[in-house]
Amino acid sequence: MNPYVPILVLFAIGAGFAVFSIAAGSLSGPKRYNRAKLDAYECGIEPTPHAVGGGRFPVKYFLTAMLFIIFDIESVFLIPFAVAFNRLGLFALVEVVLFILTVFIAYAYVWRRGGLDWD
Amino acid sequence: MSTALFAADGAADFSQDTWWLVVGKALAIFVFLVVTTLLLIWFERRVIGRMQQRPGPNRTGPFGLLQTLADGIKLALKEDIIPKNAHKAVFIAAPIIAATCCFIGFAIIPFGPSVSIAGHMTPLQLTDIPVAVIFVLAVASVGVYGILLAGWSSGSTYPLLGGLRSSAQIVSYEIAMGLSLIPVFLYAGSLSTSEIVYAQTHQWFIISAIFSFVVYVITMLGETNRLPFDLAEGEGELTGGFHTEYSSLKFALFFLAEYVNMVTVSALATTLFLGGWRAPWPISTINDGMFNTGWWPVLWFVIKLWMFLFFFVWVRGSLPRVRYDQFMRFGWKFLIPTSLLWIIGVAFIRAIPMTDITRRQLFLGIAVVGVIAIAIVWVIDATRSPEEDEQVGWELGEVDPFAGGHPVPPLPGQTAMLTRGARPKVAALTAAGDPDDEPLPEEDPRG
Amino acid sequence: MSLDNYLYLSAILFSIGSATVLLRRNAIVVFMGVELMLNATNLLFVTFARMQGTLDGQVVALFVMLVAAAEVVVGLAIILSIFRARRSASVDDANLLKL
Amino acid sequence: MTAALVTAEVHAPSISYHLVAPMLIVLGGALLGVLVEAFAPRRSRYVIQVPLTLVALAAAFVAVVLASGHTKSTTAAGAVVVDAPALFFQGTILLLSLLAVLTMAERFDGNEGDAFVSTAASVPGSSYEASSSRAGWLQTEVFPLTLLSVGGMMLFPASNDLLLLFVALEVFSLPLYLLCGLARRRRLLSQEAALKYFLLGAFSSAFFLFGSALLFGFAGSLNLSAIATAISSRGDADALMLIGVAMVSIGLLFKVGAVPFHAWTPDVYQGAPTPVTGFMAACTKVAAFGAMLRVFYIGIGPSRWDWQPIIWAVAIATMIIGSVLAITQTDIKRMLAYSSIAHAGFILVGVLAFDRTGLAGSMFYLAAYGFTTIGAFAVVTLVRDSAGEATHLSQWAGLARRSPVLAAVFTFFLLAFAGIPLTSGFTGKFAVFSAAIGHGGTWLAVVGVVCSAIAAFFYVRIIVLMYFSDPDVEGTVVAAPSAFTTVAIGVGVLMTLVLGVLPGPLLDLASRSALFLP
Amino acid sequence: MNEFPWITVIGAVPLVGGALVAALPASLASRAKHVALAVSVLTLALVVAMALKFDPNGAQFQFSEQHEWIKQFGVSYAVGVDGIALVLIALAAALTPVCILAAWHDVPEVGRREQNYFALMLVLETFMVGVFAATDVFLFYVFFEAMLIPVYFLIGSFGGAQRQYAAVKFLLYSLAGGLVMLVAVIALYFAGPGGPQGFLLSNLTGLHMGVGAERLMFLGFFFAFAVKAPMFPVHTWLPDAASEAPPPVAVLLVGVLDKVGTFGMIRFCLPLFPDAAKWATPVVIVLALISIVYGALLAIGQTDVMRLIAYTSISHFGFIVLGIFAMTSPGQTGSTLYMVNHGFSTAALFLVAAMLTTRRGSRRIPDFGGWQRVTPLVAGVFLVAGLSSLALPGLSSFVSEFLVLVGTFSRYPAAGVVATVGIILAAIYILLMYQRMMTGPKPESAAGTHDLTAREAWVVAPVIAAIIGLGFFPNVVLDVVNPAVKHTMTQVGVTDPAPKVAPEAEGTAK
Repeated sequence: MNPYVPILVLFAIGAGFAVFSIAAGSLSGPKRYNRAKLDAYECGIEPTPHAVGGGRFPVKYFLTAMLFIIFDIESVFLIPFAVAFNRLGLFALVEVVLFILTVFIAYAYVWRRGGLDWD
Repeated sequence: MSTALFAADGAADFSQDTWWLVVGKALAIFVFLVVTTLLLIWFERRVIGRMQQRPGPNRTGPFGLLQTLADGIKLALKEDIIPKNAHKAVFIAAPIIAATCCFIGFAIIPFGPSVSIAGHMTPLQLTDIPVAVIFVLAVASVGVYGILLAGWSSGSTYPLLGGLRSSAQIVSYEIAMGLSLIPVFLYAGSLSTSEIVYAQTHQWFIISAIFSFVVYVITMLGETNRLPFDLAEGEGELTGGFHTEYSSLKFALFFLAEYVNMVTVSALATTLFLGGWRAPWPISTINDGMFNTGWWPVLWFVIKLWMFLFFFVWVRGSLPRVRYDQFMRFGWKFLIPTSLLWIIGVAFIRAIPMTDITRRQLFLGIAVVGVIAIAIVWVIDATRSPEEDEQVGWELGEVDPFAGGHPVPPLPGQTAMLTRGARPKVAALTAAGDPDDEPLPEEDPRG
Repeated sequence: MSLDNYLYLSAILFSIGSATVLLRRNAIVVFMGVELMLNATNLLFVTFARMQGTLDGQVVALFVMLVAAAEVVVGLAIILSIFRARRSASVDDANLLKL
Repeated sequence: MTAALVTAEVHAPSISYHLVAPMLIVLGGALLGVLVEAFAPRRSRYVIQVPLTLVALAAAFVAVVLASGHTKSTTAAGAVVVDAPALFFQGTILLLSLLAVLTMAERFDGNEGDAFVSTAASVPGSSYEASSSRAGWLQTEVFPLTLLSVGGMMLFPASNDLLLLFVALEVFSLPLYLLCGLARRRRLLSQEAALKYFLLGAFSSAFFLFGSALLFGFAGSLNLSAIATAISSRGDADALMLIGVAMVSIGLLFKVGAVPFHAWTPDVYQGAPTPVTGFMAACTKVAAFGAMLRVFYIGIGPSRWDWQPIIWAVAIATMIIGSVLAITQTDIKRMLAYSSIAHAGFILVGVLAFDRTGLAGSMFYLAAYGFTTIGAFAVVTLVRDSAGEATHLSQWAGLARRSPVLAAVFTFFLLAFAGIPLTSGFTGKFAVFSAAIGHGGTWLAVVGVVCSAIAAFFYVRIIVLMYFSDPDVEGTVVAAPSAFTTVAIGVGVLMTLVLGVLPGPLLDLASRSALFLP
Repeated sequence: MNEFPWITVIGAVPLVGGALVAALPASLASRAKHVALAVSVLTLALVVAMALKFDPNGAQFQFSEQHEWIKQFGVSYAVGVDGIALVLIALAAALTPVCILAAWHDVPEVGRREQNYFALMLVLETFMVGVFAATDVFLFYVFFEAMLIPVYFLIGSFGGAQRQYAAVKFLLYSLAGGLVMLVAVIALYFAGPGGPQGFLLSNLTGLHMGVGAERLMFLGFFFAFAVKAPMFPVHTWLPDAASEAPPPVAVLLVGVLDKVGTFGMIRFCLPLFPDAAKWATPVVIVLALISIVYGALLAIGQTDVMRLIAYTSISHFGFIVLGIFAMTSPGQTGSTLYMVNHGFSTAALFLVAAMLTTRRGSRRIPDFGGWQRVTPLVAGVFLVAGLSSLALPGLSSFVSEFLVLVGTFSRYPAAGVVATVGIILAAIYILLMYQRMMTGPKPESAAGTHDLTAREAWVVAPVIAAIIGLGFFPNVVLDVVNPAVKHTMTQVGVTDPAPKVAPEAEGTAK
C-alpha cells in the first residue's frame, strides 16, 4: 500500500471532524440578529473601516518573511546533507562548512544592518 | 520508495497492513488525540490551579474531568457569528485548515514496535515515509495558513495583527526548530521516524544532541504560541489575537488545534530525543528487553509525552510573557546562530572516524572555535550598528499615517514620536535638519 | 495510476501560471504566477525522476525551491519598494517606461 | 511502499578547485564585500569596496589565465566544464566587468555617489531620502552585488548541465534585478525597470526550467552531452524534446534580448543606472551567448535541423526590429538598447553558422562589442544637466562644440557600432558574416548587412546631432570624469581601435579557443 | 620589385601630416594650412618620383608590398600599382594640393576647426591612395568604407545650408552599397582558395565558380561601384553632396573619390567575374546610356551652378562606364583616361564656379549674367574648363571621349549613336551655362568685385595646364594605361572586335 494512503485516511477523519463541527456549530447555536454584533471588534470603539483583509501592515513583516524564506531554505539544504553524511564523508563536511560560512556572512550582514531588530 | 537510500534495519514494516487496520489505527489516533486534548485542558487548569493555590475545576465529573467536555458543549450552543467585514469563505475555511492539519502530523509518530493484531503483524504507527520528520514540519507550516487566514479574513485590526504576529513568530522559530533537528538526522542518518527510534536503541539522542534538545524545547513553545511566547493572543495588546472574531465551534476548533499541536510537538520531541517508545534505561534491561516489545512501549511513549505536556503547563504557570522584540531577538540572534554552530560541531564529531584526528584534539578545536564564535557574536551585538552612529537628520513633520504601513488614522497635527529603536532618530535633528529644505519633489520621470 | 497524469497536471499548472503572468495586472499576483510555473516544473522534475528511477530530478527540485525562494526575496523587495513609492502594485500603474 | 524505484547510489563528487578558482575568487570577493558592508563604518566603505572589487576581478582574471594551462577541464561530476571557450568568456566577462566597476565607482563631485541612490530603502521623494543624500551616503552594496553577478556570469558559459545553467542564470540575474532599481535620479523609473526586468526575467527563467525538465524527461539526464547522445540515438523528433528545446531556447533568447523576447531591453536599459546598463549590456550578453553557444552546439546540436529555421527567423527578426525601432527613439539609452538588440541579432548570425568559425566569430564579436558598449555608456554618464544625466537626444545637440574630445570618442564608438572598417565593430561583423556565408547563411548575412545599413542611419543621426546641429537646449554640460571613468572610456576606445586595426591576436585566441569540450 | 615601400610611404605621409595638422598647438594654429599644403606637395612629389620609376612594360603590379594582416580572415596588407592605379593616384595627389590651396579661406576662423578641416583632407588623401593601390580585396574594402568618414565630416561640418541632409544621404548611400559589397567580398573569399592569403587579388582572379554565385557576387560588387560612380538610378546623392560640400571637397569627391567606382569596375568587377560581367553588359550599357542622357538633360535644366556641374558628372560617368563595359581596349583605355581628364575638368569647373559664387554670394545661374566684363580672367578659365568638359578637340577630354566612342562603336554601334547624343547635349549645357552667366550687359550687382587673385591663379593654373597638356600629349597617360588595360582584357577573356574602325583607334592611341 502506498505509505501516503494512511495519511489520507487520517486527513479525511480530521477534515470530516472539522467540517462537521462547523456545520454543527451553525445549527446548534441560536441566531439573534444584532447589528453591533456583526461589527469588527475594536474594544467598543466605532470600528475603523477596512477593506477585506484589513489593509496594510508593517513592512517589518515582509522582512521577516524574506529572512524566513532564506534561512529556511538553508536548512532544507542541510537536511539531505545530514542524512547522507555517512556516505558523502569529508567532502560533504568541507562543503557544508563553506555553506554555513556563507550563510553566516549573510546573517552577519542582516544583523548589523538591523534586519533582526524588531522595533 | 526507498531501498538504497533509506532502507535501514530499523524501518518499520507495513507490508501486512490491511485497509481495516489502517482505518482502525487512524481512528485510534484521532480518538487518542481528542481524548488527550480533553484531558490536557483539564490537566492544565488543575495544575495551574495548584500552582496558584486554588483547586481548579473540580465540579463536573470526578475531579472535574468532564469540565472540558462541558465547555465544548457550551461553545456548541453559542451563536456562530460571522462579522460583516469578514471574507466569508476564508473565514470559514481557516479553522478547518487549522484543525485538520493538526491531526495529520501524528500519522508518522510511532507508538511502539510491531504487534500482532488479528493475526497481522503491524507496527504501532499509522504509516512511515522516508521524509517523515519533514512531513511533520510541512504539515505544521500548512497549519500556519489557518492562523494567518483567520486573521486576514476577519476584516478587523486585532485579528490581522494577531495573525501576522503569530505567523511571524511561528516561521521565525521554525528555522531554529528545523536546525535543531539536523543533528538528530546526522546521528540517525534518516528522516524516517521508525528508523530514528531504532537508532536510539543504545543511546537516546537527548544525550548526544543535548543542545539541540534544549533548542527544540524552546522552539516548541514558540511554535505552539504558548506562554511565555503567546504573543499572538496577548490579551493586553491584541485582545484575542487572530481568533478575536471567532465564536462557537469555530473558536473551539482553534482551541483544539492549539492543544493538538502541543501534543504533536511533544510526541515528536519524544520520538526524536527521548527514544520514542523505548523504555528508559533501567527498565529496558529487564528480562532481555521485554518491556520494549508488545504493547508495553505505548506506556513509555505516553509517559514521556505527558512529561512534555506537564512541562508546557509548568512553564505557563511559572514564566511571564516576554515582549515581542525580546522574543524575536532571542530566536533570530541566539537560537539560529548557536544551532548552526552546533550542527558544525556535531558534523565534526561525526567525521572523526573518517580521519585520524583524536577526539581530544577535536573537542579542543571545537571549544576554541566556539569561544571565538561567541566572542564574535558578542562583539557584533555589543558594538552599536554603524548606521546608528551617524544618523542623518530626520525632519519631524506632519505624520504620514501610512509611512510604515500601519493602518493608523492620524490625528490632526500629530507629529512623529520617539520610540526606542525607532530608527530615524531625532537626536541629530537640529544638527542636520534644514527646516526650509523641501523633500525632493516627485520628479518627472521623462526628464 | 499512470505517471503521465502528473505530466498533464504539471503542464496545466504551468499554463495557469503563465496565463496568470500574462493576464493579471497586480505585480504580486503576476509573481505568484511565476512561482506556480516553477512549482509546476518541480512536479515535472520529480515525476521524471520517478519514471527514470534516478535522484537527479529530486535534487533539481530542491535547487529550484532554493532559487524560487531567492527570487521571492528579490521580487518582494522590488515590489515592496515600488509599492511604498506609489501605493499601488498594479503593473499597469508602472507605465513610465511605455514607448 | 511501492516498488523500489530509486536505486542510485550517492557518490561524493570531486571538485578541481583550481578550475573553478576564478569563480571562487569573485564570489569570495563578493562575500568579503558583504562583510565590509556589515562591519566597516559607513564613511570608509567606499574606499574599501572599490579596491576590493577591482582586486578580486583582477585576481580572478589572473586565475583564468593560469587555468588555461591545465589540461583537465571537467569537474563537479561533469557539471562544470572549464574548456577553452569557457575560459575565453570568463576572461572577457572579467575584463569587461573591471571596466564596468570603474564606471560604477565614479563620483563626480567627490563626495556624492553619482549613479546610485544613497539608500535603496528610502521612499522616492521622501525627506529621508533627501537627508541621507545630503549626508553623502553612498550605496556601496552595488559592488558586492556586481561581484555576485559576475560570479554567476562566469559560471553560466561553463555550465554543462541544465540545472547548473539555471542556477547560474539566477545567480547573475537576481543581483542585476536589484542593481537596476538603484538609480539615484528618476527613481520611480528605475524601480519600474527593476520590476519589469524581474517579472519578465523570472517568467523566462521559468520557461527555461520547464524546458530543462522536458529535456530531462526525454534524455534522462540534465547533462548536455548526455542530452546530445540521447537526441542522436533516437532518430526521429520527439515532441518532448522539441518542446523542451524550444522552451530552453526561449530562456536563453530572452537573456540575450532577441526578438520576440526583447521587450524588456529598452525599458530596463533606460531605467537602470547607466553604469549598470553598460555592465548589463556588455557582460550579460557575453555570458548569455556563451551559454547559448554551449547549449546549441553541445546540448541540442544534434537536433538542429528541427529548430534551426526558427532561430533563423528569430535572428532575422531581431536584426530588423532592433534596427528599425532604434530609428524612432528619442532617448539615447533606449536607442543604445535597440542597438544592442540589433547586435544580438548579428551575433545570432554567427551562432547559426554551427562551426568553429561561427563560434570564434561570435566570441570575437562579443568581446569587441562589450568594450565598445561599456565605453559608450560611460560617455552617456558624462553628459549631464542639472537633474542628472541628459539622455534625451535633443540634449546632445551640438555636443561637439562643447566637448570635442567627448564627441569624437562617442562618434568613434558609434562608428564601431555601425561597423565601419578600422573599428572593432567591423571586424566583428566580418567575422560573423563570413562564418555565416561560409556555412550556407548567405541570406542571413544579406539581411544582416541591410540591417547594418539601417542601423547606420540612427548612429549617423546622433553624429549629425552632435556635430552638425546647433545646441538648442541649454544646460547640458559635460562632467569632468575622474580617473575611473577616464580609464574605462580610454580602454574602450583603445580596444575598439586595436580590435579594428590589429585584431589578429584576439582572433587567433578566439579561433584557438573555439572548441567546446563535450 | 622595389625595396623602398613607395606606396606605404605615399599613403602614410598625408596621414602623419593630417595628425600633425590636427595636433598643432594653438600658437601654431594659423600655420595649419601651410603645413597641410606642404604635406600634400610632398606627397605629390613622392608620387611623381614613383611614377617616374614605373615601368609601363614591366610587371602588371609594381612597387608591390605584401604583409600578413589578419591571417584568420585571409587578409593581407597588399598594395601595388598598375598603370590605371598609378594615374589615379597621381590624379589624387595632384588635386589635393590644389584643393588645399583652394580651400585656403573656407573656414573663416583660425583654430581647431580649421585644423580639423585640413587634417580631414589629408586623411582623405591617405585613403584615396590606399583604395587605388590595394591589391587585396579586403584591404580595398576597408579603404573604400573608411574613406566615407572623412568625407562625411567634411560635408557635414563644413558644407552649405543643407549639409546635414547631404552628408547623411551620402553616407547612407555609400554605406548601403558598401555593405552589400561586403557580402560579396566574403562570398568571394569562400569561392577562392581561402587560407591566410585568400583575399589577394591574384588568388581570386580566374576562379571557377557557379554561374549563379558569380552573378550574385558581381551584382554585389557592381552595386557598390554603381553607387559610388553615380550611375542612374542610384545617383541621387551626388547632386546634394557635391553642391552642399565645400567646393574643394566637392572636387575631391567628384574628381577622385567617385573614380573609385569606375576604377573598381575595371579592377574587380571585370577580372574577378568575367562571365557575369559579360552577362550583365547589356543592362549596364543601357544604364550607362541613361546616365549620359539623363545627366545631361538634368544639367540643362538646373539653375544651381553647382548642381549643374554635378549632373554633368553623372553624364560623364556614364561615358566612363560605357567605355569600360564596351569590352574593347580603346574603350577601356579611353575610360581610364577619361577618369583623369574628368578629374581635372570637373575640378576646374567646380573651383571656378566656387570663385564666382563666392563673389556673387549666390549659386543661382540667373543671378549672374555679364560677368565676362566683371571678371574676365575667371570667365576665361571657366570657358576653358567648360570646353574641356564638352570635349573640345585639343583639350584633354576630347581624346578620352573619342576613344570611348570608338571602342563602343566597334562593338555596340547603337549605343555609340546614343552616346553621341550626349556630346551634343554637353555642348548645350556648357554653352548655355556660359552664356547665361558670363555674357550680357555688365551687371550692377557686381560692383567692386575683383578678378582672379594670385592664390586663385595658383589654384587654377595647374588644372588648366593639365587639361591642355593632356589634350596634346595624352600618351603620357595612355602609355602607362595601355598595358594594364590589355591585362584586364586578357583576364576577362575578350578581344577587340576586328572591324575597320579599330585600327584607327589604336593608331590614335599610339
